Amino acid sequence: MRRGSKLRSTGVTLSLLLPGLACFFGLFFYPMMVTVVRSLRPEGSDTGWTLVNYISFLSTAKARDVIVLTFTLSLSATLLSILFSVALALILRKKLGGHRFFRLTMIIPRVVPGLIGALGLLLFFGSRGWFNLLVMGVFPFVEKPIQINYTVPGLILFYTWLYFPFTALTTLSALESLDPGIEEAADVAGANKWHVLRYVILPLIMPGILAGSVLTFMAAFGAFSIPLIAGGNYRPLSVEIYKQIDLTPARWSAASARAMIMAMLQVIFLTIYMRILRRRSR
Amino acid sequence: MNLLRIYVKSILRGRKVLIYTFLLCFGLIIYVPFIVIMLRSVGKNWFGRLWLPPELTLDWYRWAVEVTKIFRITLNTLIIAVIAVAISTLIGIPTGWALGRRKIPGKELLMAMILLPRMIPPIAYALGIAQVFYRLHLVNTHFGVALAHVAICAPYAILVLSATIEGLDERVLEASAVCGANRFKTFFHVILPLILPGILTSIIFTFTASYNEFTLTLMTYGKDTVTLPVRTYLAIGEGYWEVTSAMSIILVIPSIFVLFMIQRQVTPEKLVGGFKGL
Amino acid sequence: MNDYMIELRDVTKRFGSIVANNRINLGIRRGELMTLLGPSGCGKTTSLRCITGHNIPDEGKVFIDGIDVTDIPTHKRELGMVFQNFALFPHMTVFENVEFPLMIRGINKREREELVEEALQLIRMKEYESHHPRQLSGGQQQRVGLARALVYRPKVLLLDEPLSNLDAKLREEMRFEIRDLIDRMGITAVYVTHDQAEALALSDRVAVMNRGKIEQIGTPTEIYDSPQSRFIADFIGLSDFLEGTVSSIRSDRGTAIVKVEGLEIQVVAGPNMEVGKRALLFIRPNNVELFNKTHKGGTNTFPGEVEKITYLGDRNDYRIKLGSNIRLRVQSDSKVRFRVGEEVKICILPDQCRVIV
Amino acid sequence: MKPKMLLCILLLAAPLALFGTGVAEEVPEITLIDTNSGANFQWYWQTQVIPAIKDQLGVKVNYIVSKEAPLIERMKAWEPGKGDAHLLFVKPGTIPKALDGGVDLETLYPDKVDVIPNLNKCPKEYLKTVLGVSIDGKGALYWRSQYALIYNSDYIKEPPTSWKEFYNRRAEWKGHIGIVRPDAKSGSSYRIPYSFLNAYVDMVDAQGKAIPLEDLQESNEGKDAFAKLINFYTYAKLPLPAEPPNMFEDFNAGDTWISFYAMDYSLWSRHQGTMPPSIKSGFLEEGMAAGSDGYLLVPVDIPEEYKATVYKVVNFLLSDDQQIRLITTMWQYTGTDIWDKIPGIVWDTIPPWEKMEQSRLRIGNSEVKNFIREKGADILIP
Repeated sequence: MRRGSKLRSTGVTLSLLLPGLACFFGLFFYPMMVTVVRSLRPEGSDTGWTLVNYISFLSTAKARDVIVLTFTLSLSATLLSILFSVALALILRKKLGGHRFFRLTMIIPRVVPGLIGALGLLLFFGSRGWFNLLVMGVFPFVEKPIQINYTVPGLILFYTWLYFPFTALTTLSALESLDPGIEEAADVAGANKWHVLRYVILPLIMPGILAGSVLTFMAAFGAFSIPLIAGGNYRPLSVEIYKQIDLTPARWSAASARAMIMAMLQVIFLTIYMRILRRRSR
Repeated sequence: MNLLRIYVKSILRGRKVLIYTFLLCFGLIIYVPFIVIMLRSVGKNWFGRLWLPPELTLDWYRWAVEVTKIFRITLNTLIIAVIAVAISTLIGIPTGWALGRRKIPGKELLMAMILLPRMIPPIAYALGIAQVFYRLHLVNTHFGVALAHVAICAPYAILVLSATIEGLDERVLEASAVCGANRFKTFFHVILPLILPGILTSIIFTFTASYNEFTLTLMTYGKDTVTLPVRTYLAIGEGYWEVTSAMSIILVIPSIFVLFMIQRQVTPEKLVGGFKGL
Repeated sequence: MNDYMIELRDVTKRFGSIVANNRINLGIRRGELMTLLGPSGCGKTTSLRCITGHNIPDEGKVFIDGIDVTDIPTHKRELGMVFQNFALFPHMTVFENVEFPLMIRGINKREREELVEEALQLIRMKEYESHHPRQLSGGQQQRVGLARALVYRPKVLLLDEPLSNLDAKLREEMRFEIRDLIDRMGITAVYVTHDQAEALALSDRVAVMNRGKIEQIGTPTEIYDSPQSRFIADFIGLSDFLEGTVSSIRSDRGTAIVKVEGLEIQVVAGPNMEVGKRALLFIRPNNVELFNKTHKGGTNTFPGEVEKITYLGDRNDYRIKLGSNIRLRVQSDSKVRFRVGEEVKICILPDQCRVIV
Repeated sequence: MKPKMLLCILLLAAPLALFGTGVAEEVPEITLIDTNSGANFQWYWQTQVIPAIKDQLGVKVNYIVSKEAPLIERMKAWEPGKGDAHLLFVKPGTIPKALDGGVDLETLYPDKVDVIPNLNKCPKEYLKTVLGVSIDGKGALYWRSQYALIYNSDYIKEPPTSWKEFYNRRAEWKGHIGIVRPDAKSGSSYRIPYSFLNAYVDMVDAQGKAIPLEDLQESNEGKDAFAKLINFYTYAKLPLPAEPPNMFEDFNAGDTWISFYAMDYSLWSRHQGTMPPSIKSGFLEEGMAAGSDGYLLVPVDIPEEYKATVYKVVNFLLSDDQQIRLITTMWQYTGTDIWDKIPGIVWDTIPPWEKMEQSRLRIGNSEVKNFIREKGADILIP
């Protein structure tokens, strides 16, 4: 009787899990395996095994450039997001007038489709956009418009614009869940504001910042639509992958091999990052 | 570094002017792109370096409606989003229930597995999905594109719903049983109302995710299932950024609607909750 | 230089329309332990925060050691503070917590270590120095909080309800420990609490606050024995209140007679008493003696009837009905017991019976 | 709880309401699939041509934009007589691809001249082969597209008239020459370098056969041509625009003064107010690459009853009215040789066809073209 009910219970659990598992295997695991297999097949063939797709990509100097570019973009954007988010969160937690409005503003880049944001940024930072009009109007020594679009710093800026909310939100919520007494304690003990930030607030909200920055990093690392339209001469891995299948005839194997490299890089990096994070929060 | 220190210090000291300068810049950098798009969408003969367009026109909007069939595309996007949301929610409730309330050996691992799609760049499995969907003739169908979106949306739904269901008070369910409600009645009269806010959060997240999804759509769309982000992408490539801007303005309206819903219904903390967890 | 270590002069602090501190004047002498006592919301914490600088008074000035600190930021005020919820830095060890004020002050490593060791020894927490706060009990955490507040020998130690997060038994122990520590350090201390027993046991002087104002400042005995308002009498210790009219005053003996529902009660004469005016009598329940009905009368001895008895262990708490309409609470030791409905005689000690006008 | 419920319902019901209004009434119509038009011609088809067909022929045209590969895939799957794309508008290259893929196309010329009399006005050689692609009468020529020199007359009063002049005067316009990246999707990516190289070295031999790339790179002229090309790119507006829209942004800002691009697109943009009115076009005498000529095709496997209507539509599209409209609205050379019927004013804006045809360069060396597409980014981007 008992064994029967236990079996039944397992059955119920399994059947409850079934949709989730079906989704995981059908829409993620199986396609992922298809990509793996495809990356090991010679181009355009359904039989045979080869590593040539990996080797032919990795052995070029371009591969290194692309990987370095991908990391440069995503890490710089992450770092910039952290700096910006901490400042923003420190301000917003004070609940100044209009803080609700700015809280709402903070999530806009996540709600509005990224491509529209990118289009707006392209227009704004373009050589005849408002940004350059302002700069050239304010600083008379700037004679030529500053090229921001289609440069690496410009891309980093775009990435940050789009993906900082992850970091900002977690930072803000970490900051707001902080016991105000702890800051007062530091304050009374003789710490000035900078000390309080440096020795008390930052170490305490670090887990929150890191958790958010992981999200920012992942989004920036996998970013596709933005570099596709705003990358110009700079093509991170995701665009490099897409360009392979955008050719006629499409190079599925080459694209798959690059995708596998990208996925592996991200997983490796995340594992290291999470380890640091865990050590930090311990 | 020193400069940074001085700046941070002055922010900390609460110098209102600096703080509001910072906030103003922040607000500008977030909103100005949309203002610029707005102007571009109604400007004509706007050449050289001018702050404002010399002529106003609604031609680009007419073009967006007549030529790019923006409403048809909006409809596509909404159909796909609704299918994706429905499937994700239907997956999310039972799976969230199992993960939230039932004893499962290796639950952590299972959760990590279900969230794995969020750790891998979408383009990696988008390639696989495209190939599989080609074979199954799912490419260029609303259902197919929606199904591809589910790959991204379902983990969201499972995450949000399992957290909600985990937070259900066991005693309430026991109380319901004590009151004589059977499982069916308990579900509809007690559980469902209790997890409804969670379901709503999940719907908003999955809807936003699907509505804005680009990578997977680009791999699985066809001429009948062009969605707004894909159309925007194509339009940016085609030139005529005036028309693209007009399309973008039309496209951004539902997003603003969603934003206001989020603002009313979901606190930023909840939003973080939704984004949290890898 | 005046002899106050801390002085609040006409301090007023408003939060919106709420006046949290209304023209507070308070002087705390060097080496004294002053308690701010009052119910929650009375403004005691606001006053404390005016001293720390976490609140800036809207009007008035704050002096520490004779210096006007009203506009000086907290971290330059040289204070030590113990918090209700301990407020230890969760990411630092016990040692680092105690070391923090020294590190901030840029004291060199060796000296720092010496001072921290000393402070930890003082609170008997030496062996816990590498623990994190969450591994400690509440009492231990509070001791670390004390060490952190005292380690750099501040001018003033502030304690904001330091014991209210501890359980009852520990609270009493810590009370003495704190008093002992403060005595040894000879430091000026301000202690904020809502617990009157704590205030009476610890303080050199007590300032009782109510609705943003200080109602009375005095030694614990003064506060307990001669409260100057019904609020204080009610707030501190148990009190019976009887309302009546003054029927005669004998200023030569310093006594007066107050008539309450037909009973003539002799009381200590107060300053503004007038014959015919209403008077509020206040009697501590343990200042009433209870006898059996055969006891022969004396001053302020009246017959009554036991209505209710509550056993409190070391004493009994009686509700006695006097005459037709007066009910009095009486506490006496538990050796003699009366039964419900028994007729008794009570004697209100005349020299402990005061009038609050 | 109530507002949340309402919200849920709204979220689910809104698209359904749209569903309801999305159903169209049943009207007989033909489907036109277009894989050749850019944004400008998509506008033209939908706002000008299709309404005209409906007005004058009473035929409703269902206009669909697609890409070549999915179109051919779709047609391959047709059962005979069940095809649902009745009229195709494609680039010439699509014709052999479709035929190779087993999709049969009606031979319009000369078989259907009786139902499409306007076909006679099309130049016969364009119905046989074009740009090295064999047409074999399977398609009707709707337009001829041409790349041209595009410049802003506010900055450039005397535009170059040859590639050599352009190259020699490059220093005058340093940083203002608009060149799209060689690996861009746009056709100008390879047409610019191809046309440039062609001015200095022969791409095809006397028999019209492509000269192997290796020989080109070995020869002195070839080496010289490539060196000049690489040098030329360093005078471009940098960084090179990734796609034409970026180049046009630069044009509109006044940063780019001169470029080489599809003539119709540039002029029409000027007309629409999306490019400055000072934009003009010119031609370079050594040769400018042709754009994609547009052909109308009729698949064999569509239901017979549709064919008569489709031919009628093709004939209408080739009618003088429609062709004149094409050149006067879109600045695109007509598919029919009706030069004398075109208002003279047109030639104030664009070069006459006879003149343009002389410098019309067919990309005959696909090896060079592919080389530019694949390796161009590595060697040309400064």
